[in-house]
Amino acid sequence: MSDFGFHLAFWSLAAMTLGGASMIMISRNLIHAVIWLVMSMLGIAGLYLTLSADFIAVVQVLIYVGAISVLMLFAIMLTPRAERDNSQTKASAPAALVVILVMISTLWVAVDTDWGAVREAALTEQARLIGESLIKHYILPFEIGAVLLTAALVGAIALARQDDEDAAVHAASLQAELEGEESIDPVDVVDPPIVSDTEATS
Amino acid sequence: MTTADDTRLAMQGTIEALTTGDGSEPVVVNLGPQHPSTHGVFRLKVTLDGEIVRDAEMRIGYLHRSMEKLAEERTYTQNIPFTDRIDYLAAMSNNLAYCLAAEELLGVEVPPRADAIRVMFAELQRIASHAMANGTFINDCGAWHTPLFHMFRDRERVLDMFEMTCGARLTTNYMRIGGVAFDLPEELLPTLESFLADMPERIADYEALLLENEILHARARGVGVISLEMAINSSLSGPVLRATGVPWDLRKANPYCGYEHYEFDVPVGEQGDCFDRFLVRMAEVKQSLRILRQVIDHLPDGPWLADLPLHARPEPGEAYQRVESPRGELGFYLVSDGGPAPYRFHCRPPSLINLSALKEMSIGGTLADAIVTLGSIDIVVGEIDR
Amino acid sequence: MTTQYDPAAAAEIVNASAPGAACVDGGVLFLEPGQLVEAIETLRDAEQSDLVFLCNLTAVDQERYFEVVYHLQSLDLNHIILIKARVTDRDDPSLPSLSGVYHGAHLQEREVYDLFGIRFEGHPDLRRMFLWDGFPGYPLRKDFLQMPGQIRAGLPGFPHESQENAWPVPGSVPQRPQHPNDPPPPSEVTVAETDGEGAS
Amino acid sequence: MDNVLEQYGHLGILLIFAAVFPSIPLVASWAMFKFGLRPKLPNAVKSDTYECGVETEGPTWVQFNFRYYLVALIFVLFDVEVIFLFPLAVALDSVVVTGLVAALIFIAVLFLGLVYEWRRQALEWR
Amino acid sequence: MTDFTGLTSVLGAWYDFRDLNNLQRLITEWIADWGPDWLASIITGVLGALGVLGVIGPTLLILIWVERKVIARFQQRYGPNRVGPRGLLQPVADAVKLILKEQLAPRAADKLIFFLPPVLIFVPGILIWGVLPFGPRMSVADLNVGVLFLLAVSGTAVLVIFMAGWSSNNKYALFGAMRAVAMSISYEVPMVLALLTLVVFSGTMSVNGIVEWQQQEDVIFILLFPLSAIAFFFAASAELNRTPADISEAESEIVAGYHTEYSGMRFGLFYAVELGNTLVVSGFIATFFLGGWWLWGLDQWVPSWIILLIKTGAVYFLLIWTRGTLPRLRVDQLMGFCWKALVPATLLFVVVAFVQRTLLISEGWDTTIALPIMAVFNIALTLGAIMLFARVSRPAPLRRPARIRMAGAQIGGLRAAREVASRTEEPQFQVGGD
Amino acid sequence: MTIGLEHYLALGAILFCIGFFIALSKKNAVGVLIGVELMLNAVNLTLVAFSRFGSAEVALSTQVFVVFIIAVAAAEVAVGLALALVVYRNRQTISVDRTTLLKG
Repeated sequence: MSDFGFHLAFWSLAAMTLGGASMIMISRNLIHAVIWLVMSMLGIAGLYLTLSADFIAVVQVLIYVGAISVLMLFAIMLTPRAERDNSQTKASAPAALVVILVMISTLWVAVDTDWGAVREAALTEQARLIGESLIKHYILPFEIGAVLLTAALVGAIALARQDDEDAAVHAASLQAELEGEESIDPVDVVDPPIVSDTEATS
Repeated sequence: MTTADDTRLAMQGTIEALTTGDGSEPVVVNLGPQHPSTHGVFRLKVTLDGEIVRDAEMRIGYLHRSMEKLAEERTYTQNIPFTDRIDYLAAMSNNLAYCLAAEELLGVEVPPRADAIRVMFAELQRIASHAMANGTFINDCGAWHTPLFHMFRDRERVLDMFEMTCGARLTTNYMRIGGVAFDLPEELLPTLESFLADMPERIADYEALLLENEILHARARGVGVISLEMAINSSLSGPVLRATGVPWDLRKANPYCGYEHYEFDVPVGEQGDCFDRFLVRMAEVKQSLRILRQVIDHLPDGPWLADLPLHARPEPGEAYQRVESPRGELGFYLVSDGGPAPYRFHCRPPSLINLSALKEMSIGGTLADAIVTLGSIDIVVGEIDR
Repeated sequence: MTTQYDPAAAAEIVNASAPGAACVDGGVLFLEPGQLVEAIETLRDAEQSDLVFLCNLTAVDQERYFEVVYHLQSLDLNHIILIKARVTDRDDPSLPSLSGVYHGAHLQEREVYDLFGIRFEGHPDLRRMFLWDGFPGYPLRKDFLQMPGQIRAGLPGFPHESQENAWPVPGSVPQRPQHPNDPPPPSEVTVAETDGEGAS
Repeated sequence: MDNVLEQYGHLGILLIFAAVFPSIPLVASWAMFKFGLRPKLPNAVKSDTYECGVETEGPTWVQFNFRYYLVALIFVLFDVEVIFLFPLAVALDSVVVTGLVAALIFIAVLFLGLVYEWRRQALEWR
Repeated sequence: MTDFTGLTSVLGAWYDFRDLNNLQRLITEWIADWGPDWLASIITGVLGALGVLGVIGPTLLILIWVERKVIARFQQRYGPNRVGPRGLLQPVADAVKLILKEQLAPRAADKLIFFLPPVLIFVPGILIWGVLPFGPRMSVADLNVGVLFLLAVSGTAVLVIFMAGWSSNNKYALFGAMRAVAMSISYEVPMVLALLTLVVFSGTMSVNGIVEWQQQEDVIFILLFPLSAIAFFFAASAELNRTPADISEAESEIVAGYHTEYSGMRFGLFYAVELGNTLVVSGFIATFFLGGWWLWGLDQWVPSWIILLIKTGAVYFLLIWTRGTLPRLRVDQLMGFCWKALVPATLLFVVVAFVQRTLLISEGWDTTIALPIMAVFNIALTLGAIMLFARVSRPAPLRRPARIRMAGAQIGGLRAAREVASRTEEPQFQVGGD
Repeated sequence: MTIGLEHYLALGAILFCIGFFIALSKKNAVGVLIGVELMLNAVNLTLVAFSRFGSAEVALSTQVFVVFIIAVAAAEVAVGLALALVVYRNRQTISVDRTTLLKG
């Protein structure tokens, strides 16, 4: 590929990535935010390609665009409507300050440091090399990865899937809390400040 | 809004979410009036929790034409075309039921040939109607119209015979008080013969295509179940009632038009689910063919219409006559005050009353199950609304 | 062949449990509206009547009163009986609902309410069925054209032809001009709110 | 000249064509509108949300059922585990028996997760 | 794209239509003589893209006709026969009609997202054509990671469907989108696993490499891994939203699913992309499991792309056939079938593939003997798995047979029903059950 | 000018900072997770850049590392979203500034 094509690809992909990321900052709607995230991820996948890392690029699309974004969308669809805005907290101004400081310092490091030799040839057959490497050098992390993922799955399901009895007990306690303000069992009270608010106004 | 109100509302929301199960908000979805699976302008309003139906409510009246009121202004004979339009998929049965009621009021004796012709057309109508019902039922299960079109072939042949006889295919207006309007045309009997000869093969085709179809089993077995007691209590009738195992068929229980002379069986199901309703209809088509064969073999000669003045005035009184229409017990309740028009004209619509248990059948199933259940009841909106 | 169940025998069964609830007049069993539900429940559960199947439920406007007509059927014994109940109050007709006895009465009673305006007390969901909420009057009554909806016989005019004879549309009923000589509309009409979803 | 990059460059060109191709009929449709051949007469009823001919009841973007999320959850983790297996499968020639054992252990762990979900009824839709 | 050593019988002349690469090479060489090399590369890419679109465009139009005609034949009617000879111009007429139709956008829609999906949905559909080999080295891009690329790109379509359904702000559309997404992601797992067996066995992720492996070993993968083929076929038809798995646009339940609110040409694009995806998936099934452009040496004489198209057509016909015959499954049944039947079964076959491949490598068996044995073993295993599934996973209502009895002379209600039920006569119908 | 390592590193740095800002400033837990994902991707991008331009020894191990990061990120999202859902269920909000689970 010529330099021209490479430049075109790099700058347009960089614009896509950063544009998507910045739109996440501004968009108020969480679903829009996820879609911008997808755009950003696609840009990053393209950047991986310009770095000749085709296996990573394809995995990026497969995992982030095909799976994680869907998971996020479903999680959003699962929350009630009121919770779907993507507004910012009051702490955004100081956060911005911190972030700008971090950005300046990292950019300075990135640009100013001499990173040493620049290789001309990229790896070929990366998938095969990664596979070999996984078995020859990283076999323990490889198996631990499987265990980690299964553990994450088990944990996530256990967390997300409340048992029906739990739900019933919880609902009953909340009902009691809502109806009989006098007879609140302190054990059931999850958050004392809010309940005292309720009492104060009722 | 204060934080406290906020919290209170939030807590209310949590309680609802926790008690409804998985914490999803119920969605109200309208199926109909303009919907591919409601067979007309019928509206089913379902409340869904995910895919599960939590509540189902039907809204009808989009096709209400106030026939019962209109009929009070027309003479007994003029009312026959109305009955075509009540259940436009079983016009013959409706004609028949109305004429039977009017004949009871007027005390008319129907000639035997007319009785045989009436039985013939009522059974042909049953075949046509069941073909339509089963075809659309499979469509509701999600088939891409193929069984429907195949069954339409048979319905088409029946309608051709109607056209041959009375000039109309759908709204036949063929029965008269005291008999039928015309005698059978010459070409009808050969056509009917060839129809009877072809049908067993066709039915074997359908059975091969549908009866052992795993997907159809998975979709219709154990779906829309109604118990025997509930079915009787809900006044269900026709194949919907018989699918629960109740051997109740008015052709046997209260024979009219000489049904007692014909040999046939009443198929009954076991489990009262959608698949049993489908099977009962399939079996009934076979029995109808049996009856038709006997009708042709013993077709009496003679007049086909009793001698009756056109504007007959019955004595004051009332009559309730019912027939086993393809959809169930179709009754006509006529009250006369001695005038030329009925004082009160009421139709007992099997489609409407079979819907009594729709809510019970569909709650707890999925949205797709509700559609299949509705399809298995075999409604005709013209009859529901009248 | 379905036989007619002897009304006298039915009256006997009913009167045994609820004295005075039933009488036979001209070969028809009449039931006292006040004890209708108990009487029919008795007939349903009694061994010799076994009227488990409600064939038909409708009403007839007999000018001076309404007659609600029940056709009850026994499936096992294969007999049918005609039962009537009279509602004399034309302004606010009401009758106990059978929906607790027969689930199948549910829709038929709604239909009668819709077209005759007979209220069935105890019906869980008594709303209009074919006509929309707020429809003026009850069409199957004989005096429907004299009812306050000002609906006239004959075909309606098209909207651009004449406003005189147009059909009432949902939501428009309270705003319709009232003739000074007309009686005030019945309470259902004025109170009922249209649900804004067309005919339902 | 990098062969991999050239291949993806071709795909990039195809991507551009893929975006242009469906736009052609849309542009044609727009042109038809400009020439006055295609109607565009929106009114309140037409631009209503379709709900079988009646007005919609209640909001659409409601809180959804939980099942969908569980399915996505299981899918994500399966998908991720599979990306480990693909390179391994390609490299099986050079890491023969060790690779086989590693893969079997990996699949066994994966299968255990599936069994757990099965037992927890996470695979039931109802 | 300059390596031609894989070709066994190259005439090398541009008129050798068995390999259209010759033509393209001629052009690029000619350009390389005078122009910069990036121009040649771009021209190659453009030619490839035009080639793919040249296949897709007309084929889509013909396919609409074919599908309608074939379905019509299943249903014993004529199908389109008015416009043009034998109705062949019907799709064109449809397209013209759709272009001239008013395009409505619901007021309540999320406008930003609503207008994108009809165009975006095409992108993955066309992009995966890029890795489909029409002949040896005859694809737009022969990627090392072709199989993963296919999975990744087709996975993105899910997102577009979600965008379409969500932005419509319509209940049917949202239901359709949620169903479509849930189903696609579920069926992606058996799809990935089915392809993993092939990758394990052939040792390459390149799509062309898989075909070449089949050519080299003289075997097609449907014989070696029949269950993977079945799983892939079913998963593909689920991802394509075709009956028996078209729950996301089940017209009897949720009207038209996620594209309920799209009208005019926007709807037309959804419709077209569905057909296009069906075609490309048929192509991939033919490539992965039926040997692609290779047919026991016939590809030496017949242009390889014609062989591929014929195989694709056969698979496509199979897809139309299932669509025309079968009713639709329910959401929970489809999901259950995926996770409880297809995923464990394909996982089992991944293990089998790993073991057999390792045996082949480490023991150095002669493949001409070992492969048939393995094929027989795998076919037996597949049949066993299917029978086990049929026996074990039947839901409770299906275990009892559905019986229709004849009441005979019996009439009545409860009592009569019990008498009929207690009779032991032969029922009229008895279907299903164990 | 050729595009080299610095370009990618700068891009990664900017992306990381945007992600960082989103993670710090968003109210919604899902929004925060999006920010975290962006940060992880920025790191991945940097690693892949090093793999392309760095010495041959690190080239492969960085890519393996990226694969592991993607896997762990997926696990993180799964568990994180599940946590957010549980918090929502129990607290009726997933806005991070109103969720004070650990407070008294």
